[in-house]
Amino acid sequence: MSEFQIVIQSFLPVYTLLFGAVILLILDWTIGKKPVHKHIMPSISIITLIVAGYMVFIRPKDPSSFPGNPPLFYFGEFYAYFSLLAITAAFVIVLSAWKDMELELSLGVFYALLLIATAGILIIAGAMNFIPLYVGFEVLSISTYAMIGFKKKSRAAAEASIKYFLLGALASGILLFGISLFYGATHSLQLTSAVNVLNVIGTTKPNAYGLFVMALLVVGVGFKIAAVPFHVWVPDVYKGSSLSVTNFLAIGSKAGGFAFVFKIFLLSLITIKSGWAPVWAVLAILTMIVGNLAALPQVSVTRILAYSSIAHVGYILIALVSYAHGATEMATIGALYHLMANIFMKGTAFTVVLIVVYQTGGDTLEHFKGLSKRDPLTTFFMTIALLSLAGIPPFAGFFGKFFLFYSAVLSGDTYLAIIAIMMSAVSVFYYARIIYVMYFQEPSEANTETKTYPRFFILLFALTIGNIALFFGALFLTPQLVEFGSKVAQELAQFII
Amino acid sequence: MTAIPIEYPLILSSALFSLGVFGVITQKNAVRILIAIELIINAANINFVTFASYNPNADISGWVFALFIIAVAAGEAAIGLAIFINVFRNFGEINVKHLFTLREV
Amino acid sequence: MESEIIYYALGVVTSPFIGSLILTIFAFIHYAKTHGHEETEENNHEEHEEHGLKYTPLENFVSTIGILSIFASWVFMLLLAIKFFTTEHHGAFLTTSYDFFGFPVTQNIQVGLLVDALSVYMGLIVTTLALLIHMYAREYMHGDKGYPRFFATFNFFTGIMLSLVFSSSFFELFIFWELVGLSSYLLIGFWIFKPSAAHAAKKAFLYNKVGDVALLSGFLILYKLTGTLNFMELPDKIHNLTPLQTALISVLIFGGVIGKSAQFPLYTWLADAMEGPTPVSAILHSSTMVKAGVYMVARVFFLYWQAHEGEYNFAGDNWALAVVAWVAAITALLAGLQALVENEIKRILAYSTVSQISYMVLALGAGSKTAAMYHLLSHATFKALLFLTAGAVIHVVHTNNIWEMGNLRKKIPKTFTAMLIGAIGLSGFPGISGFWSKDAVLATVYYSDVPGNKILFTLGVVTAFITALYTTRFIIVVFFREPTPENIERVEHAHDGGFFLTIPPLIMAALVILESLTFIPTPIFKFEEWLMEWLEPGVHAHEVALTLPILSAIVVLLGIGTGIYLYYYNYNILASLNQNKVIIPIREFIAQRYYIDKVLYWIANVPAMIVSRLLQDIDIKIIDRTIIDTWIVKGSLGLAKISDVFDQGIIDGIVNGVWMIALTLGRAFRKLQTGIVSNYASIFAAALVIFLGYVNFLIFIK
Amino acid sequence: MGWFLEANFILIGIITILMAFGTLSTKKVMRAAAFLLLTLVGVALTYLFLGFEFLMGIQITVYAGGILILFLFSVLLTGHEEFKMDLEFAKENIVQILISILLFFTLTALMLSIYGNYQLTGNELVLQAQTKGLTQDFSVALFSHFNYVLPILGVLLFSAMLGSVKLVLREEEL
Repeated sequence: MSEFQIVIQSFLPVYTLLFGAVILLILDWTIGKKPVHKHIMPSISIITLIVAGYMVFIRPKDPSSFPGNPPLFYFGEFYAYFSLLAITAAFVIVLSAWKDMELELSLGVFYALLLIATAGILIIAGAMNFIPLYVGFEVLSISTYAMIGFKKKSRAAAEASIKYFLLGALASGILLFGISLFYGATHSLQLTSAVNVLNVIGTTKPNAYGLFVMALLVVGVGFKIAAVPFHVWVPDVYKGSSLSVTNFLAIGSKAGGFAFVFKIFLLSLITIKSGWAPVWAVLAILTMIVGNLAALPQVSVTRILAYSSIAHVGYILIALVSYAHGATEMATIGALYHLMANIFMKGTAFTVVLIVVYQTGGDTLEHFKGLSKRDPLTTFFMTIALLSLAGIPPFAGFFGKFFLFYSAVLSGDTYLAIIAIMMSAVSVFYYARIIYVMYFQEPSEANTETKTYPRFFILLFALTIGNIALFFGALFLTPQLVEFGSKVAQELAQFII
Repeated sequence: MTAIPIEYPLILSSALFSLGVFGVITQKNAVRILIAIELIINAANINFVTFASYNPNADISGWVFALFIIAVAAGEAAIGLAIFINVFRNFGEINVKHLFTLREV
Repeated sequence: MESEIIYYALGVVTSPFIGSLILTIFAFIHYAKTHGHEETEENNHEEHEEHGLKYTPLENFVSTIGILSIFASWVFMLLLAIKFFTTEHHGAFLTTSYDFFGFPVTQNIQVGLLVDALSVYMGLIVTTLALLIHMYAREYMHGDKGYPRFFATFNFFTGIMLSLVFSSSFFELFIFWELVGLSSYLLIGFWIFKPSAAHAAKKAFLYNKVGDVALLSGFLILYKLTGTLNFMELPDKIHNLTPLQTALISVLIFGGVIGKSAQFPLYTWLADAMEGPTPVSAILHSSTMVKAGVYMVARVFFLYWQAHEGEYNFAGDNWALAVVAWVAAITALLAGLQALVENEIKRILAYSTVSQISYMVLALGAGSKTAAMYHLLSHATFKALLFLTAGAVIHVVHTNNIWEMGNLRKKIPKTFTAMLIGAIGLSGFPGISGFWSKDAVLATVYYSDVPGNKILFTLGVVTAFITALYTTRFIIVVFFREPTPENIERVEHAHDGGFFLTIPPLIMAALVILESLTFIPTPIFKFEEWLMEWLEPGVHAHEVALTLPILSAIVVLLGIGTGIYLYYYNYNILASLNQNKVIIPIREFIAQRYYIDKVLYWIANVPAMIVSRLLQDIDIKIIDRTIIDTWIVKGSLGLAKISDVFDQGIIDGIVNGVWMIALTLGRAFRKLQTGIVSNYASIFAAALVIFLGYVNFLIFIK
Repeated sequence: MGWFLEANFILIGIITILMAFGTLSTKKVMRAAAFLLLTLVGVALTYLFLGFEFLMGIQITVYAGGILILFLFSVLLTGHEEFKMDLEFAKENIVQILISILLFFTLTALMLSIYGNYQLTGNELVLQAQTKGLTQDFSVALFSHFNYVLPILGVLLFSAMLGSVKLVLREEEL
């Protein structure tokens, strides 16, 4: 294969997504005003996503064959996994936006933005140099800014978009400053260059470079993944943006953010892990505690889920710490698995909130009262999602937490596992509260709407099946999972010299 | 040809960065906040150019990145200003200290 | 071959769970449909025969699923048993076990199925009885609003018990052991609207927990010392332990048995557990929960045997088995006496269960697994039968008190026949199943080298006499004695229940007879020897002198005769005995359960009392006189009261306090959410400054 | 010669910082944009001093010429707000001011201590290379090694365009 062919083949998923976006735009200009467009646009997005997913599988076999010295991209297992995560997440968003965005004009633009954002995650997952990494990160961010503000008539969405934009731009600026310091320390923007330069043991300066870089990068990425104390935007933005976009923030954008975090911390700054591990440990503890405790007094289910999503970030951050302390395989498995489980759990939960908002016009616990009587199936799916979020078997959330906590135990950070377990116990309170309200309370007079939405049903069904299948997958295919985890871990570790 | 000591551009970038952060956290008008963010980005850019110029490895990817950053900043400014206009249409102002309808009660 | 056995075992274990899963989902939907008000006092189940026996479609569906899943399990069990016993696997362990989630660190904790003679034997008993009791419950629970919930829990319970039986490691066994406790809690407290039921469930749970603490510490020490919990590996590993360690572990594990299998002094919960529905009592007492303790000791019998090696010496270390045997013998006697003075039919049976389980534990203490499992089989069958028939009796006469019944043999002939057969079995009537197994136990004790084996034997014989006496007592009072005038009407309307209320007991009665026939030792086939060959290969039974069975038979007949004489022919003697000044306090002492509950409460509450006293002392200096007075008044109201105060004031206080702290913190975190971007950005900047400070600290100061 | 360059750099630096402060403290947003223009030009001149004149051109054309127009338009479209950096402001934002000052000092201290006195020989090396056609090297790198990143930048600008067009256009105009 020629160099050009390899490049084309490697970029095929990204090209597919962009091609889909362009098609959507052309359609938007031509048939954008006809009522049928609200079905055509999501359908095309779905086809594009499926093709892109297929393209991920047929990428070149040898990931190191990408041209350039050193290559700017590396399309290995890590890339493949996060691409599939992003595509699955986008898939969920398309299906939930199908109804949510129905009444908007120029829908093609929305789906195009979604596809471009997905492409951004793919670029992050594949990049081995700070330039494409940062540009991919900005592709994701800019598309997300536009998506949040997409419902122009909605004041809440406008406010959410300006908040997310201003904080995002600030975080991005700080991140950029951090990258510039990285460049100053290593004289190169290649991610792996730090591994060599900062690997000088016994001299304080390389470590000092790394620590300084770390301080700025933590702030930059902390915003994207919503780690405490950079989580403050989460409740407002999740509440303000329309729920399908919220869903994207919770599952898609988060996967991209974590790909970014892993790229930087597990690949690039791994040699100064003794510097950043305590920082992430503190942030993980704070994130778990604040996320879970702040969710307790909430009445809006969206906000409860927003805080729960913060808490789950805390659980995943455990993986960073335990990776640094030696439990590389288990931490990798835990993080990757939990991100996938997150898609199924959060995807279901936010979709159900969307349905309830459509049925009753609100998302507080009041509106969830007696949901089981109005819409038993939806309630059932929501219950499974919540149980899964709480980490109760036989749902994927159990193994997500199990692997993460177990990795903490393996690496000797038992205190993290203990705090995490305690906080998980706290989390059961607010999940159980929703379940209780749905099953055991009478619906209020006003909320008697029983309309159901078949499209959502298919989505919820698929997500729930995925959730349970993921659990049993972990149960029965543990050796394969371990194998995959060690493969990814090795892929990350192969650059350390 | 003697050159400028590296400390000078570094102090400049540090000052611009701090001023930018100061602007972001004190200003009320969203446009001014965006301007402050531009200051931060410029600070980073100065760093890149400085480190590229004082580079023993003759690596010029810092310059390339500086160019990319200008383009990214343009994109960010464009989307940001569009968002401001959208907010202005909805709220009649872009004073961020007045935009707290999403606050929890 | 082996894989076949494992698949059968998997089928046995999973079928009830599958049924339970379906039923749980169904129960949830049903629960939601009935608007969450599942049941109230008015909807009690006992009103149903007025409407005749019309099952609602819901009940049909639920009970069919429930029974079918157990039936599937039973069929698998039969196949497994046939396969196992027809192939020569003397003492061989067939297991499948895989590493715990595949991670190497915990490789010694395994999850798997252990199929050996013991588990197959026990599984056969459990599935057979569970199947019959499920069928019985189909009719018994008819009309109850919690029908789906009942079957879901019941199936779950059966599945848990089967999983316990097939556990391959101590770790797994402990998990299911705890789950048995949990699901029994759900079953005993099934009628949650009854405070007594809720209390009984709580009591059962707590008493079990006390034992479980001992069990947990026991097997953790075992794990620490041997590094494995796998039943297959343990027998080889324990040789490295010192006798003292083995004895300590054995006794701690026996602590768990004391809780679960209702041994002295933690046996009183079992009688209170009668608040659950009758099928629950039947399954708890016949083959599952309370037998789990016996089963566990049999499972880790090598441990006790290890402790038993060598001479008995109370000053030394080898006293584990002696503790077991003595506790058992005392329990047998105490519970037997208790059964003699009880008036409620189910409680009589409950104490009788305690007494009979003690026989099994006694056999274990005397060093024979075979005798214990032998008695377990015969007892399981007739006790299930007795409970089912007792349930039917209660069902038709609407009372629990035997003195409010009478002369029922003509009204409910089928039930009577079945119950009589069960009672004969229980009493140990010569030639019937209970006789042979009890005889095996007594012989074991007689020939064992446990310290004081002759005294133990005497206690066993006395208990046999008492058993015969109280069995005769309740049979005569319920079925033969003329009812008192005020109860005549109640008895008049009694009639046999429907198909499912009568057939399962009759099948069980047939099983009792079948067992009796099997147990008769003939030169060709001796059941005990056959069982011993499977369970304890290489061990040989003592030659039992003929005097022992004859003595036993005489004692039993004497007991029955005394019973008939006292309660049927010459009731006056009993009446005058009851008036006797000496008898009354004894009777009262027994009826008050030897004040065990009171003592236990007292023991549990002494620390609480001390703490509350301390708090009181502190209060005196701070709070004014009136409050102190109330405290003292409260204190003088009794220890239980103080414990209540302690419970509510301190425990609830701590719980509420933690909750309040969490909530307050949550609210405080919410305060961060000002909604203003600048403030959020300030938080970012502050965090950045802190990080930079941290880096400064690391670089310049450290 | 050296001291002259240094003095010039210091002067331009100080002016740039003052202009940057001006963007934040001036009364009207429009003036803030004008100050930003001056700041950007100052930064561009810094690039010249650092030996990268090509980026100076880019900075002035794209940033000062392009992005600034965006700012001016948005200021015109979103109305004006009076702003005063007075005692009242200081009182309200005391914590923020403290944070910023702390940030400046910690950051500068770290930057100078870690990156200061930086490989002076290397410095000489590169600044001499610049005289041999830096812009040429730069473009070669851009179009050989980094040519796969350029399309991604295109994607970024494309999505920014899409988003801003959607957000700014009035729907009735479609």
